[in-house]
Amino acid sequence: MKKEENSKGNRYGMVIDLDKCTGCGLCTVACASENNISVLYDESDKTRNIAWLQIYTITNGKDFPDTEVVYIPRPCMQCDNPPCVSVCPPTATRKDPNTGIISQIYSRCVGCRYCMAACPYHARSFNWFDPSFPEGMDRYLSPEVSPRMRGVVEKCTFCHHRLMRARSKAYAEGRRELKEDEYIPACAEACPTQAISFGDLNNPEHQVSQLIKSPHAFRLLERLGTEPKVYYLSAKNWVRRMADNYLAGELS
Amino acid sequence: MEFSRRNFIKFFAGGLGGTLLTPLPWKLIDDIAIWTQNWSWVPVPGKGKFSHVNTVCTLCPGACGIQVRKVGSRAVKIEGRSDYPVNHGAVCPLGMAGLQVLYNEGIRWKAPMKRMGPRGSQEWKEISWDEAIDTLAARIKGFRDKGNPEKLAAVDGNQSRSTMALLIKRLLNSIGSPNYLRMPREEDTHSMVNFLMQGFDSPLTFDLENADFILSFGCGLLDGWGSSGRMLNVWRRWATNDRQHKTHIVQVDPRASNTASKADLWLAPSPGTEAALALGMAHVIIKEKLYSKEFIDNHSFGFSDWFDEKGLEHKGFSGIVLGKYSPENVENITGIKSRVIIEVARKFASANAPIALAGRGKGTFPGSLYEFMSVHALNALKGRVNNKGGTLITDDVPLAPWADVVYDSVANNGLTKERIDRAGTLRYPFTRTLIHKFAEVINGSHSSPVDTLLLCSANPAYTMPDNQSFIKALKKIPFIVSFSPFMDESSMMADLILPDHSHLEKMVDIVRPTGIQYPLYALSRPVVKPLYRTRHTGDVIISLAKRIGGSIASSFQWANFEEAIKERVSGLYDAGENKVSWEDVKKNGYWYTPRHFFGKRSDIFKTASKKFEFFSTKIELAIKTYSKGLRPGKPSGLEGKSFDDALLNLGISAKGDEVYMPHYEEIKSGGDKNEYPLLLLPIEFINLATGWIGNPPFLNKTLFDYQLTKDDLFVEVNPKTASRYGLTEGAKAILKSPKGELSVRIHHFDGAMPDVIFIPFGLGHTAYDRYLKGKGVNPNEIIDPIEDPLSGQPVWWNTRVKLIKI
Amino acid sequence: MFPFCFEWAWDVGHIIFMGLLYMVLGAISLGLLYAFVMTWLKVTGRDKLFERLWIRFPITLW
Amino acid sequence: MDLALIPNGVQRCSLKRFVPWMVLWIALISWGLVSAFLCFFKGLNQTNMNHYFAFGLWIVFDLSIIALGAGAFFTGFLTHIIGEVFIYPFRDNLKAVVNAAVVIGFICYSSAIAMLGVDVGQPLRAWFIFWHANVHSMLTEVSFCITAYLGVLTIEYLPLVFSNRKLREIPEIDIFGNNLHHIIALFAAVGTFLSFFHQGSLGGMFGVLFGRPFAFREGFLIWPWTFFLFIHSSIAAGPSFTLLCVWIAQKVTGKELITRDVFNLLAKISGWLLATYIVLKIVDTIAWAYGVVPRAGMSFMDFYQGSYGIWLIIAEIGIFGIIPAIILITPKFRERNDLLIIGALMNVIGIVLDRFVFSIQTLSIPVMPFDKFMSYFPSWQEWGIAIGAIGYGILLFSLSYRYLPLFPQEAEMNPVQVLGRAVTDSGVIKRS
Repeated sequence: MKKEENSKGNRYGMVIDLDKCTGCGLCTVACASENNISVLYDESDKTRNIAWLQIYTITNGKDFPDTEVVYIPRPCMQCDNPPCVSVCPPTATRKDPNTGIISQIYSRCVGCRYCMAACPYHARSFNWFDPSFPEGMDRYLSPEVSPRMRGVVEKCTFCHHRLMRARSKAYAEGRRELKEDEYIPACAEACPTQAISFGDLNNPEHQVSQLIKSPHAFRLLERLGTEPKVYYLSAKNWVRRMADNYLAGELS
Repeated sequence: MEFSRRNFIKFFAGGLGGTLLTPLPWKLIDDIAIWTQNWSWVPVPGKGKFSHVNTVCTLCPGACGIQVRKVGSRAVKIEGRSDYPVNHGAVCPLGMAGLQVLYNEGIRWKAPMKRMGPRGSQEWKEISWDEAIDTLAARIKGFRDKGNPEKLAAVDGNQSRSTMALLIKRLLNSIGSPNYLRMPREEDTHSMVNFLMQGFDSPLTFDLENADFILSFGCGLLDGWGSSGRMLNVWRRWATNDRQHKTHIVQVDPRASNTASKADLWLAPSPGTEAALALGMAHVIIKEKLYSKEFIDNHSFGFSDWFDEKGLEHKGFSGIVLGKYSPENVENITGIKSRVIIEVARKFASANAPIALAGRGKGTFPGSLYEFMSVHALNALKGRVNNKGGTLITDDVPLAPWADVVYDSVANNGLTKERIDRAGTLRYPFTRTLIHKFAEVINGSHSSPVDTLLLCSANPAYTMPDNQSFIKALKKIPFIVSFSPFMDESSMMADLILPDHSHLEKMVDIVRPTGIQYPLYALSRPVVKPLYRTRHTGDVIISLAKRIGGSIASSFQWANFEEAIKERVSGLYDAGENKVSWEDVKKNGYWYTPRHFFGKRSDIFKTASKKFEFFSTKIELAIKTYSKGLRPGKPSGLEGKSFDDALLNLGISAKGDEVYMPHYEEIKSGGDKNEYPLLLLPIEFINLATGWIGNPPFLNKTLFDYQLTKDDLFVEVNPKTASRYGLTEGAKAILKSPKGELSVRIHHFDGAMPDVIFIPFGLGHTAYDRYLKGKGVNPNEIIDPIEDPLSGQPVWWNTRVKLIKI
Repeated sequence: MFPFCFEWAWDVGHIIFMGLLYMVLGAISLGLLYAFVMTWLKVTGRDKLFERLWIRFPITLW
Repeated sequence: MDLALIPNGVQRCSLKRFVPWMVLWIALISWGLVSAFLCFFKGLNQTNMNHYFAFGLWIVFDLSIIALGAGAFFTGFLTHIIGEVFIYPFRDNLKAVVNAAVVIGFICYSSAIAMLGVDVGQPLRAWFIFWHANVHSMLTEVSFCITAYLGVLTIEYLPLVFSNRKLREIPEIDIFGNNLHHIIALFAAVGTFLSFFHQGSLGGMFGVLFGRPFAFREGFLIWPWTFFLFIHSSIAAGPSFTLLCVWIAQKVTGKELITRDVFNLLAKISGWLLATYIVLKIVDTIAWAYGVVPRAGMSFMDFYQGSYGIWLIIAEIGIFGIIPAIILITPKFRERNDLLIIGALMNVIGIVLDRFVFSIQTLSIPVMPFDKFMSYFPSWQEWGIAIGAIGYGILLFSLSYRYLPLFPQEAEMNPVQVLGRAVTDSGVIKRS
């Protein structure tokens, strides 16, 4: 597997502090309303609904009253070595070499779902149904994000339209470089406890670059070599162990 | 040419080959592909100019500042407003999904409606606003002219201090009906504690931002308690403070809720024993002399034993606590190890700015009075009253009062009559409103004492504990008018619908949002033009008053609701340091003064003793008056005439002076312990709307599939308890209480207390659209509320149930 | 698929993959063309030319 | 009625018997068509597939029939290339089944492509796979190869169709058929090339999924080992499947269609390929269990949970791998009719299991430690498409058998008595 680290340009990444995450679900709601995500009558069907940012619950498995609950918000990991990109037959998903963001072209996707089979994070959702918005709710749709049609795969884009918005603003002001807080995805912006930080991992001055150096930083399924750009933080050892598979007796 | 088979084949092959050489098939294939990229049934968002509108979210009394992004005339996204003093950018999931409340055509009433078929048949006829208001005015005039203005009642869910609530109350007053009912909230209990111990008739507020030790007795700080946007923001501040100043959080909760999991320490006492736990900690603080001597000596009453004017000896709070609530005793009651009680009490006492908070879940429902008093006693012991990082007694917002109500003789006469729910009478001296009692009286009477019921911003047929008895009462009431913008359970039972605007279409205010510790006036403004033929309820009430005429019309002189608000706001100009105009308030969306403190401690308490009262003289007076009133020949069943009878009626099991002081009352519950061995404890989630607003679809997205699967609601059960009943993960079961039964699924949750069933509020709607209707079950249907001692409010968290495997 | 599609790149992957693909498609087309031409020769009675072009696979290939 | 269409020198059942037989299979096809219509019209929510099971019954079915259809290219390869050049007995013996193998191959590939057409979410722009081809994707390679190979199979099938008695009356068609048949070796060679690659790419499709440790394999250059194992297993199963089909045709028609030594030869080829495959497969499994698995932090048993237990690997390699290999390579066993058929059948089942494991079990195993195990059962619409494909296969094979000279040996082995005289003019395959 060849590694495609983009050393030059930007490498946008996210750090989610699980010790701060309260599982309130605001990131999911912010994401859904920012990105025109459709809703099913039965949203309890997590295997069929559209969720760019899904929250998982983990517990330490201890009996009452020593139980601890931790929430893991899971956007697209925007892997540096994405398992999904090389498998896509019609080149509908690509990694932007200048930002590291994995894009998805809905109008080109043929719906073969091979990328979903490739992604171990379940970060991709397939439109099993025609996009549905309850009656009258198409009135809140944002023109910045095109609604998806039935039969295509969609996923978190790190709110790519916000990058576009920030860039055009910067260009209009004659700047080439974006400031750290100019481009933030909706989830990071909405997080009320500021558990989600976002920035350029290639820029040592950005907060995310410093946060990932923490001994508490980890990524999901690091062993598979997907090189996610979404990092997590937790001071709890059991949480860090829960992020990847370990053989019995193996120390984390 | 001869038409032979050979020629036919030639023709066919040639035709095929020829067509393939033309661009036609290729163009067609391409066009079809382009068609799949532009299906007409996939909505295309309209374009337009981007703009932002700052306003206040009024979906709950929390009043978070929000910024609405607009494209053209459409609102497309709600975000938190970072320059707003309440929430500093944080909002709750419901607030952020507010556009789904606004734009959901399936849940909104679009015009005034008149019921056509029998009740519940949902046959409606659209009528004009004039006809609607005339109908209501004529109805009210009808019974009012006969001298029975009290036949009008209103159930109001607007924040109690808001202009809307004032206006509705004013309408009832001017007509002459005492029957203004409010949906009960936890704030009511906090108000009572403030009134009984400190002499103030407003909710306790907490300076959480500056506290460094939070001892929360069940408040779902992260589960939507108080103003949830503010709480999330405060939590961030607590968590990001550096190590030394990090706020320590102890959560008392029978379940590993979000708050409990994130807290530094989680204590899980048996449900309903929180008061004992608080008093156990008080025991440690008193015994080890960790309390604030300055406060106790100078500003408190009833701490030590004392003699009254008659020379009778009274036992003080300290004596009772030291006698009855040793950590060992409390361990027996609560199940919390005495070692832990001592440790937490010491930590609480040694913190710089500790606060003890009483509450339950989101605070949507009232709590137990003595329990809240016991918890507040901890604050008093540490002198955490009216100081930075403590509980605060705050100024009122200096709004200008309206001109006095004009009463005619009918109104004067009507207002002397007793309230239907008996709130504020000798039996319920401190309670403002008792909506469950209201239902009880109607259900128990021959014909309904109420002729016309107004429902404003409330959905009691769904949200009330034991909602079935309220529905029964609704069925008995001859005429129901709903002002709800939504097709909720209650308005489905109405006879006349006068739909209000949705929250982003109208101007309303919230005065001192829930839990905010400084005087803040929040004013929302319309973000979009009203989508349908709805009308602001404030305007409707003013028109209605004018239509009824007479003295009532003279009490409502404003042209519209905005003028009514404006008149109140004019008071802000002269007050405080920041003088503001109406336009300023409208533009900012708020007015506030960051002044926190009401005054010097020596003269703030408005109790009889002018001190903080561990021994509440108000309770003493009330109970004594009540017991004197229990004379023979009075209502049957109250024969016995002694003080003990009074206590029995009030549901108080304590004896002697303890009755007037914070103490632990074992909460009784309906249902036999042997038949119903388990306890039902309803829970609330921040991402599941539990109030009168239905849960929007985006929030359904955030529910886990172990909370709701298809239409089945899961109850959380400790795996050990579940396996005792042979119930595996996901198994279906019947949850039965003396009131009824619900069909649920079982979720094994290690963090759930054994022998307690945790069931979420917020689902099981029988109205709204199909994104909500029929999903899950409503715990209110099987809650068997008993009355809280003294306050008489329904205890909704102590129903006995059993699980039946199916 | 074609160099004018914008995801096309002149890299090893494209050259090998597309090269093999076009070779295969070419072989199939040539085969079909041969069959068509021979049929046409025979049907139109150009038997002489037909005999001369008559080849036998795969012996002639080796 | 249709006597004019039936090949010379062979006996076919009456139309009265043939029509009900057809109706049965048309009914199955109709079920498939209704399902396909629903899937096109309402979308793939008609299936029970979901985000976890992005691939379902159809992909298992596709992989299986493509593997089993390998009999076509491999028989063609052995007959027309190896047989012509190296091992002449192959040519002489396998000619008896090469037609049938081509028809079976055509059926398998055409139904596979039709099913894929339903399986993709946007069939109307499925051609984007070709137009915007991503050359790094194994699925692109598969798409190109199976489409091109279906073309080749059509070309190989055409001479047979043109051998129909009625069609041969048209000289152009007869000549064209002859000409195509003359260069059949070219197409056999191209088909072999295409087949090798796409059988391999189907394996590669799963072997490259480094996010899915169950399927991931290290490899040789860009090809993971599953690439080669899939080729190997498909050519091991193909001849067995051809053998089975012919045997079933014999049972249904009640006639001997090919000689016993052809069966023997197919079984022998299949057996030896299976035996070598199983050895490699065991080596591969061990290498995976000690290489990929621990590196992913998982243990062997993590991959065998829920309904997809350890029995699967025992069944796949042990019961339906080693046992048929032994049966088919042992002359004593394969000479017995019952064992021959059992061996071939078990071989086929083993390969189907392998394809099932790679497509479904791969997806069912949660990779994130906090994810949960899911299982999947297809909806009636999914079954409809799959069963409709079976119906289509049987129907097309029946029609080919009835109206085309499918088995060159049939006329010889089953002389037709007309007015007491044996018709020996076979006229079956004049093209040689």
